[in-house]
Amino acid sequence: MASEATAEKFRALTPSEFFYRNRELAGFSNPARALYQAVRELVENALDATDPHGIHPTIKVILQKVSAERDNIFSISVEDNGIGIPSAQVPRAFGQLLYSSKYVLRQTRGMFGLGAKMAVLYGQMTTGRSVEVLTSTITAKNIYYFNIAIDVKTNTPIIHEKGVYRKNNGWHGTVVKLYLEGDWTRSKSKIYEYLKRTAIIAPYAEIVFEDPEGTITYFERSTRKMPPPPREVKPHPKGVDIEMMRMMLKATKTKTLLEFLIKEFQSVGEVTARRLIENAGLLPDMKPHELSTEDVERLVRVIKSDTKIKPPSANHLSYVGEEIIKVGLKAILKPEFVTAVTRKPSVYEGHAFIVEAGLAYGGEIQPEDRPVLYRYANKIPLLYDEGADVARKVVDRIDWSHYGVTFPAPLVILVHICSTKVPYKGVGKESVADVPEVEHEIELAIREVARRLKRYLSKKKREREEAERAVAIAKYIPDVARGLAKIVNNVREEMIEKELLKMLNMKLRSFKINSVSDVVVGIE
Amino acid sequence: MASEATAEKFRALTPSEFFYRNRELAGFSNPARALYQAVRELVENALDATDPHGIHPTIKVILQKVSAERDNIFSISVEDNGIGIPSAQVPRAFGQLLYSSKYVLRQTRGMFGLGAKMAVLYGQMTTGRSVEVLTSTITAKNIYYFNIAIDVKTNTPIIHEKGVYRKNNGWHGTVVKLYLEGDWTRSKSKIYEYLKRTAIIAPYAEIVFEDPEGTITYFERSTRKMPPPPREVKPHPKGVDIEMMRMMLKATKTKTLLEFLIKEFQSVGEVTARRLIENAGLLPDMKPHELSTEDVERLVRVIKSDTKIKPPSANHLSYVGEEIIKVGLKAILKPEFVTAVTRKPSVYEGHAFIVEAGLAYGGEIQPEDRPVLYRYANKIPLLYDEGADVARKVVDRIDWSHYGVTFPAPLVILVHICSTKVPYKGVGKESVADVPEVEHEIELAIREVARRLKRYLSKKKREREEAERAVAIAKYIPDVARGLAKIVNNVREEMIEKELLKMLNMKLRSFKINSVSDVVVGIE
Amino acid sequence: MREVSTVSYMSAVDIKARKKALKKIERAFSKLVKDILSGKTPTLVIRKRTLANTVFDAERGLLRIGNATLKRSFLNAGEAKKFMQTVLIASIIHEALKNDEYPTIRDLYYRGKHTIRFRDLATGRVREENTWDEQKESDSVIRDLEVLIDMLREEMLILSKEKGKVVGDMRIKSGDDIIDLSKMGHGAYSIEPTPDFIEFKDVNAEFVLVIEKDAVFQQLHRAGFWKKYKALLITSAGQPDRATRRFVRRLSDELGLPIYILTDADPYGWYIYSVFKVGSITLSYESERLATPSARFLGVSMIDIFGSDKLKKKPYLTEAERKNYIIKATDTDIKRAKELKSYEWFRTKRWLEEINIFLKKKAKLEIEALTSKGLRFLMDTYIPEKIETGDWIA
Amino acid sequence: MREVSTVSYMSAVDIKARKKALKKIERAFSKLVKDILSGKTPTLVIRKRTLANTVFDAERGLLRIGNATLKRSFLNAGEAKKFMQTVLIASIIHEALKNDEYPTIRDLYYRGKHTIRFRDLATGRVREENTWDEQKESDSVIRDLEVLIDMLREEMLILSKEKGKVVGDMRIKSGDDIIDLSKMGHGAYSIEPTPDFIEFKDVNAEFVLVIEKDAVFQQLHRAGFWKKYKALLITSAGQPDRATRRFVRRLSDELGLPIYILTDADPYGWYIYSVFKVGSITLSYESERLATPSARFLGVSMIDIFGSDKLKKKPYLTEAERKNYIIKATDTDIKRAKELKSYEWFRTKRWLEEINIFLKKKAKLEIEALTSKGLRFLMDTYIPEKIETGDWIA
Repeated sequence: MASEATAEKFRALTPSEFFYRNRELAGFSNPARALYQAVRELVENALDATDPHGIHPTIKVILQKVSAERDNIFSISVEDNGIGIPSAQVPRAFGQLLYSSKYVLRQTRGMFGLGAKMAVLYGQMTTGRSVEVLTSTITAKNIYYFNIAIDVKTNTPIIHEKGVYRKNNGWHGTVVKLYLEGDWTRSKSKIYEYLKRTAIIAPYAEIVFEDPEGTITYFERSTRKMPPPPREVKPHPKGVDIEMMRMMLKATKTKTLLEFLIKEFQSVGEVTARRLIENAGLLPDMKPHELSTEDVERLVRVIKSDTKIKPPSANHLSYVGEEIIKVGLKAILKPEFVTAVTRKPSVYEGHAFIVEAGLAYGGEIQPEDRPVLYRYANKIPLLYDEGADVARKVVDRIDWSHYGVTFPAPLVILVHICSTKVPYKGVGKESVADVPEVEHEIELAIREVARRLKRYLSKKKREREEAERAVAIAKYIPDVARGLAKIVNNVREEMIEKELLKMLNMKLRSFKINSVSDVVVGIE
Repeated sequence: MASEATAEKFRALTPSEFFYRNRELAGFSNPARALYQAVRELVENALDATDPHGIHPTIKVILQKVSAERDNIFSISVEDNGIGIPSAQVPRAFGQLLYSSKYVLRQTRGMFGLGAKMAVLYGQMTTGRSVEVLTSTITAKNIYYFNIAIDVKTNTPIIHEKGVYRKNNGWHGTVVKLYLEGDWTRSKSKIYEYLKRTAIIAPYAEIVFEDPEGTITYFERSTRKMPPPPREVKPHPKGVDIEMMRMMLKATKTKTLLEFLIKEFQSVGEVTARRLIENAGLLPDMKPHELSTEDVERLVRVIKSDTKIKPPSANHLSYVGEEIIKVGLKAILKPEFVTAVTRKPSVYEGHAFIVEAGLAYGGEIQPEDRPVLYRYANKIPLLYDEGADVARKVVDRIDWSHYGVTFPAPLVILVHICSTKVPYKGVGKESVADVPEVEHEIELAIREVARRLKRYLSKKKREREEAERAVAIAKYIPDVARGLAKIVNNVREEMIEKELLKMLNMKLRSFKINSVSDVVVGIE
Repeated sequence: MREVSTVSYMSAVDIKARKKALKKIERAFSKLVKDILSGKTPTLVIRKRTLANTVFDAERGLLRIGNATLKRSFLNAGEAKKFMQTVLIASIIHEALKNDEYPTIRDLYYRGKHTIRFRDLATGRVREENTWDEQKESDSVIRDLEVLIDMLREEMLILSKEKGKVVGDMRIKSGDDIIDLSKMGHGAYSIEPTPDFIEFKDVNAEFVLVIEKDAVFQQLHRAGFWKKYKALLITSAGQPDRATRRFVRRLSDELGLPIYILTDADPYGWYIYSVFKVGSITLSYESERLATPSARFLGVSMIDIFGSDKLKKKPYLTEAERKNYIIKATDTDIKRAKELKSYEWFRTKRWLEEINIFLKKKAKLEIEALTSKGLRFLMDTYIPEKIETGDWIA
Repeated sequence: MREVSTVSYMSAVDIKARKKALKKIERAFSKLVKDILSGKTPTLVIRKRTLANTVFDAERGLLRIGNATLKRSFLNAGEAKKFMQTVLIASIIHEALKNDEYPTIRDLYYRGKHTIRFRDLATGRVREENTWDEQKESDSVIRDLEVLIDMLREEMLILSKEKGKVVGDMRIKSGDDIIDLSKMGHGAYSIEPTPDFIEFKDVNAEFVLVIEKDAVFQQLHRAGFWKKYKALLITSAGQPDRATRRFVRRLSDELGLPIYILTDADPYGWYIYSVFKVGSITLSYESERLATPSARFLGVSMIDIFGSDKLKKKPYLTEAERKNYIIKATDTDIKRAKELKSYEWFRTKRWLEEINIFLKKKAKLEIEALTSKGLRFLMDTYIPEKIETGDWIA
């Protein structure tokens, strides 16, 4: 038996090799999607370098064909006025996968922290060209220039070129330029849609976009108000699994289990810590690294089932705020009515989250057969898989006629979820799963803005109705008068008409009709 | 300005940390999906350890609740009779991510080579327990036992326990047992469906499954015939991008560019190599590592646009074969009619692929409103995202009435694509994208089996028709005879009846009607 | 072509009728004008033509309109249009009467239809609206007017198409002519739209047979049924129109002839019988003049088809005939039968039995099934036997 | 109730007709039996009643059935059922004739309907089939039989419901009676189903006016139109039935009276005219007896509504009247008009103009719109003026 059995060859891959082979995991599945994804990753890095740091973003995005003959090779350049990158970090920040400033417990925009590196890698494999970076931090005296490639075999940066320039003005920020194979025709509408939705959620930013056809689009800054910056926080005990608990126990500098629980977690004071330790059958002064596998398992289980721990803090969440959402919707969509609501923080599975909803109605919005939905997670627009998203489900479930809307109607709903852990549905991170707590908050938020729309529409309607009622009577006065005058002898039509109008006017509150001919233009 | 600007903290993640945080990328998104995914990864490893090596697989899968109180913690044990794992490799094979025997250019079942390690990691984070492995290779004198955990921070294996036992019998193979949090109720139907479809595509395997409720299912071996084993091959030049070319040029031991092209690639002989070098403006005796970035880019471009290179070899592809597909469909579905076809190899974007299709009709298959589709890629059943799959599109596009099928009908279509690079649609690798070449092959394959079904159905139909035609006339004989006898004087009804039957029988080929009363039972 | 003479071609009865109608309309609307001129909200008070205001007068055996009234005020936005339409139709009919015309209800629809162009004060836009768009709107206000002035439209010389026919040994005066209904050959006399103006001269008949289906009427007439059995033969050719109903009522009232109704054995046939007998549910105000409470349902009854053990009655059809003649009841039939069951005048023992057999068997039958069995059977067995033995439902 | 006497109540003409029909049926089917007994495949050869085999005989101005025949062989599985049905219907009609009955086509449907229980030899299961399930199946073979033996169903004493009415200064004999059509009061004479048996006695009229709508007929009759203008007034009450068509044809043929047809101004009205004039497209075999090629379309024409600059003709309606009376054409109307345009007898200059105005304006009008303008207008202006000035379409 097994005469054909062959020996297997084993080997290890570096992260760069892995993602090189599986680039679609990060959204680089084909030239159209890759172009869109690269723009998006760089713009999100630019925003993350500005607004959380109190800087009003000014971002320039330039997309160009590299040469006339080869119309599938593009350069992308994205410039921001952010905090810049310390020169020592630049090579690894662009030339090493799984190296990032985003691996902390704080809400950032990036998807997997793969961001720009995947764009660099994709550019490198399709065009062979490396990335160029120009950057300066706020306090730096110099501007630094780098030309960097990724050594895929070893996952290390290769610095092709480096330059240092004295800084004369106060400039700070980063310019990234890279080359890749793309498909503009098939990605154009998605890129524009992405930028439009970004401009809506960040109206305090100024964004300029030049596309490969030379068209320049300018999204101007419509407000100077900015959302509060997110902060890094300690983990909440309910959000920690066995493996993470073990790693934290191993890494901690605290001396006892009691101290460990109080210092390394949010929402845990001494009373809570002692209760948890006792319920897990442990001792307060055990040394953290002495806990056995079984101890850890028990501790995590006790935490999960404890019902008294305070819910997680939402300090680290950067919601956008009602004011800014309204400004954004108004500036881009030019509606007749706009409103927004930011809900109080809520919790699912130990993760804090905030839901915000905006609503825009009428004006320049085109009527559609159902509400148009703009979805955001941590300020990132979600463009794909709308059908699978819980927000779509909620919007579709709502009986809009209850709020005075009958379709087709010019109605746009914006839903924003912020959390350190957004419950995405698929690996593509393009739609949010139907977690009951999140679904409930979304529904409350949407119903709130819907109620406000209803009030607006009702008032408008009431005013219209009295006028309609008056017309509904006045328009028949001539026919009644003529008919009666024909049947009954010795009565003049004009006489009946006059009396009927007098009686009608006595019933009206807000206005009067001077003459029947103001209403009845003709009888044919 | 920027008064709030804060410094960013940069750090690197190991692959294990990355996948720990992004486990949904490998399908471990929730307890239900994780349980299904773990079963699947271990079963596929078991199959990869057997059939490619000429061993008839015998696989035992046992799923158990760990204790009565905690009904969401399961143990999974999968045993195979495969080639075993060399003891030196076991720790890294189960305790280090991105370490695998599957990183070669050959068709294997695994999705990303993450396989069992993700199950180990998920088990570790949800239960804190490590994996147990018992293995022996064919030539080994011992059986090895390991208890291994993953050090997530460093992506290295931790060996908790190791044992060596003298081998008395000739046993070889691997037993893997691990513990994880799961949701049996919600994964049950998918796990059973997965095993059923695996049994269909691998009827030469024997699979025993014991589920947490104690139910034992036995898929017996229905044939000893096995598909040819896949082999490792050199890359085809058209499937190589700039980055890969650069890596190959760096790693090669060949001395000249000419030799490099001839020896490191398939389908390239001296004539082809010289043409490519000349068209790229290079010289045959350049040293491989001397090529500049621009040289490499030009060379790759020339290769992509060259139309004379032979298509890639399909030697490394392990198709299942018509015979085995038929056996599998027959054994599991018990249909009335079954057929299968294996297409000739074809190529898309430099990657060879083979499409196979099977068809089962009638018998114990339940009628449905459209064809039931079983999709496979590299022998792996694809269970999710059927709606997005190109095979579904092809099946739905076909006008089945053209093949004599009207729905509801008891029709199952099987489609199998094998390739070193299956063009998956999403990152979940659950559906195949509509690549024109692949779509075309799928259509040809399905139409071929559909034509065979049509021939079968036609013959059955023809036999039925003559009998129907005869009855369609005979049943009216009594009414015609009586009517005429009433109108016309001196004619007996029986006489007319007799004459009409005689004339009818003269027209029939395959049978005769003895008496009108054989057909007409009554007139009321 | 030339006019033959210049004399009036109108009959004397018509001229008299016009005067009466004009006076009634004028009286009703004079009061309205008086109200308006004295500042009172103009309101029409009309007895409701709703189902709820339909009363079955058990004593007289017919439906009539109840006493509930609706007040239609012109100053109520929801009622203004109907008010205008009522005035409009009254003025048009008034004019037609004065001009010696014979309008139909369709004419009246056209005469009153015109477009009002008005300004929508909320939007400022000029819009258009017709006084009415469909005939059912003008028909509805014609009915309101009939109720308001307590006159049937025929009395206002409004004509309509007419399907009813009659033959038999009887002479009548219509217009200025004497017509012998026994001398119609194979044809028949088509009843006029205003049968109130007919004068009965002399009659030599013992009963009236009213047949739902024209074709069956033709057969019986052709085969000499009315001569043989001294009958007046009438067909309503389906759902009876007002003139046929009024004609039948007068035969019953004034000549005292028993009236037998023969319809299909189905809820539709029963409803036709019911319309003859008690009146139409939706137009109960007409019934005082149009219903014939003494009418008898001769058949085809469910018991004729299936027999009855209880009544010891054999069916007229064999098993095989039933199988071929019976039609499966539709959902509408079933629904209609259940509805009939709820009407007071169908809640007699005999009728409930009839309806229950139907609901149980879910089967119906056409009169033609009996002529298929043989015209002689229908003419010389079924009808005479049923009349002689009193086998009908009152 | 008692029988009045035992004499035959059937008219003499009917008795004669039965004999003739029996003979014709027997002759046709004897040949078939002879074939069967000598081993020849029994085949019915019948002229095709298809559209393709409908010929417009321009010389005679009517549609007739062409010479193409269909061979219906009993031994062809696709034709066996129709063959059986043809024999079945013939035997039933034969029997009714012998038994002195007057069946309707509905009767014949019931009489022939029965169930065949047969074994499906392919599956061995016993199944059931009816000789026919719907009346249109039996109607179809009745028509085949009419063609086969070259006799209209009325000649076989098959009756049907009858809507046509007539009044005017004329006397006819029907059955054994003499009827004076000028003495109908406000009512009218309802034409018998077998007008071939009518005998024209004397007539004092100059033309015949056929009106599509019964209600308009009532108005004109009541207002004395036929007396004033020496006319025979006929209504078809919608789509004309066979008897009305035959009656009109005989008035034209035998009395030489000009026939004027007055219908709604729409493709449906045109089609009614066309059926009177050239016959029905689907039943062309009847036309030899039923069509009246000399019939004239009096109106309402599109030019009456819209006027014509070319013909220097002013419209009868004002702009405002048009606005209120005109109805928007439906898609079916448009489709039907386009269809009419393709028929040879509508491809005259005047008709094409008429249809083209319609297609351009997409508007139609009912006759009632003219009576709404005033009955006097219709009676004393529109109709006389059009006839006098020859303003009709031939």
